[in-house]
Amino acid sequence: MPIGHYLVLSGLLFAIGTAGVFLRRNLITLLLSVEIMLNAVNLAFVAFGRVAGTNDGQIITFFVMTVAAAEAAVGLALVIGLFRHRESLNPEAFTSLKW
Amino acid sequence: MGSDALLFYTFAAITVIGALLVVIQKNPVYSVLSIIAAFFGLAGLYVLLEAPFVAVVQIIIYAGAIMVLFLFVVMLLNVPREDAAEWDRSHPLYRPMAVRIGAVLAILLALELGWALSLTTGLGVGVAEGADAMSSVQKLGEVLFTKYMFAFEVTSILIIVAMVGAVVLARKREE
Amino acid sequence: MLALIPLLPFAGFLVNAFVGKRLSKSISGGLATGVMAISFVIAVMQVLALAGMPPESRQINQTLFTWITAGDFSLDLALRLDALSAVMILVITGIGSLIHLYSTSYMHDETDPEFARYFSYLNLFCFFMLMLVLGSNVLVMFVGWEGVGLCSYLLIGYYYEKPSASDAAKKAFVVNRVGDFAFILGALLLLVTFNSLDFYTIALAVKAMPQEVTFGTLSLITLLLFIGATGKSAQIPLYVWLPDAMEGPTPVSALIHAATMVTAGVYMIGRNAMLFEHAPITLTIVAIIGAATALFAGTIGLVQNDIKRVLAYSTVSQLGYMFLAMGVGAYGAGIFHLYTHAFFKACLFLGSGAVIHALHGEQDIRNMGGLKKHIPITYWTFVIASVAIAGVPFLSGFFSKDEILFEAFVEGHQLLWGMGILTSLLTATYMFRLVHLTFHGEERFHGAEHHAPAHGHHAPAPQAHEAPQAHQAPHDAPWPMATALIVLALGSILAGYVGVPHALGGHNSFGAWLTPVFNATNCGQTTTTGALAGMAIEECTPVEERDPEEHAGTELALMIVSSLIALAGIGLATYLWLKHKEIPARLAAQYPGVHRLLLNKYYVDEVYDATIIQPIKVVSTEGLWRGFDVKVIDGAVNGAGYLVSGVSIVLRLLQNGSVKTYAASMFVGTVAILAYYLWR
Amino acid sequence: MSSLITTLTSPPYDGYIAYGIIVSIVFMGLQLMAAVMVYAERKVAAFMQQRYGPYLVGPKGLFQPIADIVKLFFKEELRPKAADAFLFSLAPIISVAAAYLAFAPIPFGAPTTFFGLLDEPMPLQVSDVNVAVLVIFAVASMGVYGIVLAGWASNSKYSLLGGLRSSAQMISYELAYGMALATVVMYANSLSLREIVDAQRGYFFEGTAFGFIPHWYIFPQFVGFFVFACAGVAETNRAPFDFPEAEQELVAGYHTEYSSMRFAMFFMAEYINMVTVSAVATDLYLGGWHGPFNIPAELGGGWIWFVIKLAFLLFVYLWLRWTLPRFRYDQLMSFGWKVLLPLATVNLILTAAGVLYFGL
Repeated sequence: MPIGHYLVLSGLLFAIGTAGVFLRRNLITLLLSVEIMLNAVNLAFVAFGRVAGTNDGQIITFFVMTVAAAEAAVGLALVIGLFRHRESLNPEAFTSLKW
Repeated sequence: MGSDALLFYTFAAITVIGALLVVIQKNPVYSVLSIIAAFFGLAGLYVLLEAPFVAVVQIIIYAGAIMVLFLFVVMLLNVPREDAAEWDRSHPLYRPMAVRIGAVLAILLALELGWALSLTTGLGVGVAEGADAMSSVQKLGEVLFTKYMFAFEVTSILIIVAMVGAVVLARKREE
Repeated sequence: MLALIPLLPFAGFLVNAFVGKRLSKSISGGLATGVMAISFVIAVMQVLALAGMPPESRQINQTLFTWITAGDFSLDLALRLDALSAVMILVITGIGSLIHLYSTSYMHDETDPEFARYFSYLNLFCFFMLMLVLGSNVLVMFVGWEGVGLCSYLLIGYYYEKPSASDAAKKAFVVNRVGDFAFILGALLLLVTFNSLDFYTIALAVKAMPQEVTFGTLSLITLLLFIGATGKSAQIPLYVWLPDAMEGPTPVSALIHAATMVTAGVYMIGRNAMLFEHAPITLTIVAIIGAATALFAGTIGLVQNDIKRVLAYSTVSQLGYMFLAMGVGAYGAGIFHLYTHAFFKACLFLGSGAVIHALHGEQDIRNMGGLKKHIPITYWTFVIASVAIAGVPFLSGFFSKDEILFEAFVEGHQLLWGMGILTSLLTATYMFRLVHLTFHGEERFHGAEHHAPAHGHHAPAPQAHEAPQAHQAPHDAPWPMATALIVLALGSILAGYVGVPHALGGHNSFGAWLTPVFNATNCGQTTTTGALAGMAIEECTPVEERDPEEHAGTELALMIVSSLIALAGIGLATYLWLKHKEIPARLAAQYPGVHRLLLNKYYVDEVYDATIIQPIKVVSTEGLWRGFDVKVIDGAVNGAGYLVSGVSIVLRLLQNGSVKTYAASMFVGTVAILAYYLWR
Repeated sequence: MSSLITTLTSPPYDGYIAYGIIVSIVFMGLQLMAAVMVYAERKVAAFMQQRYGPYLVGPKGLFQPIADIVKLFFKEELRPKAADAFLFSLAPIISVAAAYLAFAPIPFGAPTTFFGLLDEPMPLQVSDVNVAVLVIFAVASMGVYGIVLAGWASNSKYSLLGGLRSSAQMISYELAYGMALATVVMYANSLSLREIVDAQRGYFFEGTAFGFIPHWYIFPQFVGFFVFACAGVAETNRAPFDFPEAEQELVAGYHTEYSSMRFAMFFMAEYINMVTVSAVATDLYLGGWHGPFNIPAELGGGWIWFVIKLAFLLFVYLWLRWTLPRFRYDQLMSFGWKVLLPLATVNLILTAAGVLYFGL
């Protein structure tokens, strides 16, 4: 399988994630889109690693996953906190810079 | 085309469709499910890339833990389907504009990526060619605990911080 | 060990400054005095150790830590004890502890916090003074130099709720600032010239140079340093602060403005003797300024009526003496006089303090007299000190003064010698005028308390126990003051015998002790290291002394002359102010102009005010403040403010709190960067 | 072609028939197991409560399960109006699929020739994955989605609460579960269940007086076994951790709204999960098909040992259920986070140290 395919796929996923960040108005979906972007990057890493014949790509993937886990935990906690304040998950509802 | 290519396209299709559904779905629960599907696709791709460990970990961590957390939150808040936009028109950068900008940028990015790929050489190199895969769990472990020791430890600190932060943030303020 | 000497007083300062409020008087005072006494003991031990060494290498060095490291230049915070600083630390710690002791009873009517504050200042002063004399390079000395200035400011303004005191403090500070500015310029010039600030390194470097006949770098450096000295040591033109400094408590005047701080300038010149030696022009200036100051201050002292001011002017004039000595290259003699002067002048001040104490704050000698039988101890010590300062033979003042005069004469400055003689006449006269008006004649001090409020704060007595003691006879000094007085009196008798001149069969051991320092022939460890090591070795040969016997005859003759002059002065004083008191008044009436001129100290303050202060005021008010400050600086500041707020009106739109907008901007950046790498 | 693919698609031996046989054995076996467990559970419960239990249908009510299945078949499919149709029907499928899938990499017997039917012995295992332990773990973690989605999709507060509880509970106990697995993996220095089992052949203290003690990991790893057991029970939502379906509190928890076959699926899933966990425990700690003495191939071979141990563990399951009361929810959480997890971690560290420094 040529690596180009994997790269294109990865770019595609990344674009989809970005689009999600811009188009969706739901904090949780935003977070999901971010996860998609992360995974796109992971795919690229692993593919490159495979081509290079090293396993650094996979290692980096683990780190990305860890970060993703931390990000999800904190992000969701934030979402819960925000939801308590305004009964909404629309990011536009949280434009006030202080309350 | 070989079964390998077949598998690749199958998994790629699953992944892409899943990702698209995530963005398209209005209902967060469905979004979560679709992203899980996408992750399974990715896991398949990792297997194709001879990274079975990554594949399984992808399932365990992403699909098994992180997404359960998402689902949990979705249910806890019982988020409704995305409500129609109430746009803040008082602001010059109000959302439709933002969306347009975003769309334009997305297109730009896509073009640039395409261009970059077109410039790149050696895209035809098969992933399986060249060196054989270094993906035995033992090797991964060795590298992880020798070469990437520091990063690994830092990661653990990061996790701790994240846990504490999550607990603090989600705690009910008693006022 | 060496470091302990300054650090002990510092410790005392810390304690008194921070927990002093809660300490009782006996504790805080005892502590302050105790640390001084201990550091005196240590100092003695160190000096003995020093004396044990061979004269060529009499040095004790201690590097505390590396202070500055900039490029290849590095500066240690190092202490060095050598013959010269040995004399100084003995004077400072010894007389310092005596004065601490004296203060414990003199300041006893202060409230506890004030008392602690006083002693913390005093200790801090001692610390800085010791740093000044022990510092092995110019910068450490400068630290001490500034520190003592600060302490003197604090102590002059000790009775800060009194306007005159705080004004005097400010005056002292500002005037000193002028001198210090020159001093630091000189220090920097030293640095750029010799790329070092260590005294010995500089001295040896200079020694290798030829003498500077025309006005060159060395002359400039020395001149700047000397200006600094005039500020610190109250020489023309910067002497004006010292008389006003008498607003401070009397022990302070004794310690700072007589014994130690004001002699810093003299010490500094002695420390850089080699430097000045190679700048004859500056030396001449120093000599002339010194002589002029001596004479000038003496004449003023003749007519002053405030007991402390008389002493202050006498101090100025004695300092003039020392500078004269330095100027004619008789460094040993200068330091010798510094050393003896410390004793008798401190004794005089403390005596005056005792008098003021006895009279519950009276300072005007016109309201004194006849105190002899009331306060015998004070009287006798005071007289001894006066005799000593007058230069009557075989007291300390005699030896040092005569050495100076002799040196001046032998070095060929007959004119300066004449001025010196005249000054010593004046000295004898005004000192005994003081003695007579204060202690002899009829008692004019009844109802002293009516005058008390005018000087209410000089001594705490009036507020404290005026009512009970209003009309009872003045009481003599309590034991701590008495002790200090007696010790100092003995000192002013005996201190001179360490330097008995050859003419009197002695062999000026004091001078011998100091000469190696001034010739920089003693090469301590510091000089044997570094770039100058080689030079150090070949410089280590002692230079030949002037044959002591050569001028013995001249010296003897001069001695007789000056002794006669001194006695004449005393006689004159006795004649004028004890026998025929109407004569001075008649004289004053006869030459009212002269009298007023003297009484108003030659209107120097007024002249300065008119020529310097007012112009500066005008310039700074109109030009700098209304002009530059308001328009340019404030304008710039406000302009910046306006600019920022203006810009942020636009930028605010970007920070709209909408996460997506931020994401969009981030995304723009990504696209831009990618595009750049593609188009590149 | 990559290694895992080979193991998953083309069997490690020739003869697809045999492979099919194995797969069907496992599939049918699991279903049978479920049925048997239903019966057994009732009987055990009755026994413990001094009752008869089912005794009408067939001898000693042996056919009771069949009756149940028939009943479930012919019941009406109910679905709440407000329920989310798609997910409502998807949830049980996920559950049961995960349950079946989890058994795939589990070996349950030494390679056998089926009494000489095959010319070469074939392993009693659907697929020998070299990261089997992780696969099981992953699939097990998938099982939760069935429950959670069922709870959410049926749009009823009881179901939702059940779903939430199960998701929280599973996340909490997966950690301890994984830790216990990791410990054994470290101990056996392999991720393949088959290798782990083979590592448990033989005896401790060979040739000494204690030579009879079989080389099972439960002996050095009893702490790990305890943790694994607790976590396993919690993962399968069995008493005393049966919160998702706490009758007294939530009617029937996540499957309150389910009926007929969909309910049957959940039911089956639950029992199959029990079987799976027990099988894994057997392989990891009880030496799989290695017993105190060897059973000759003529009598069927080692898998009999396996079945015996499995049966014992399943009995323990029932025993627990009918003996212990249910925890309180906060007790559940604090037990999981404050007891099991630290215990598992310490055990892991100690074992690591032992393996590293004493070469256990």
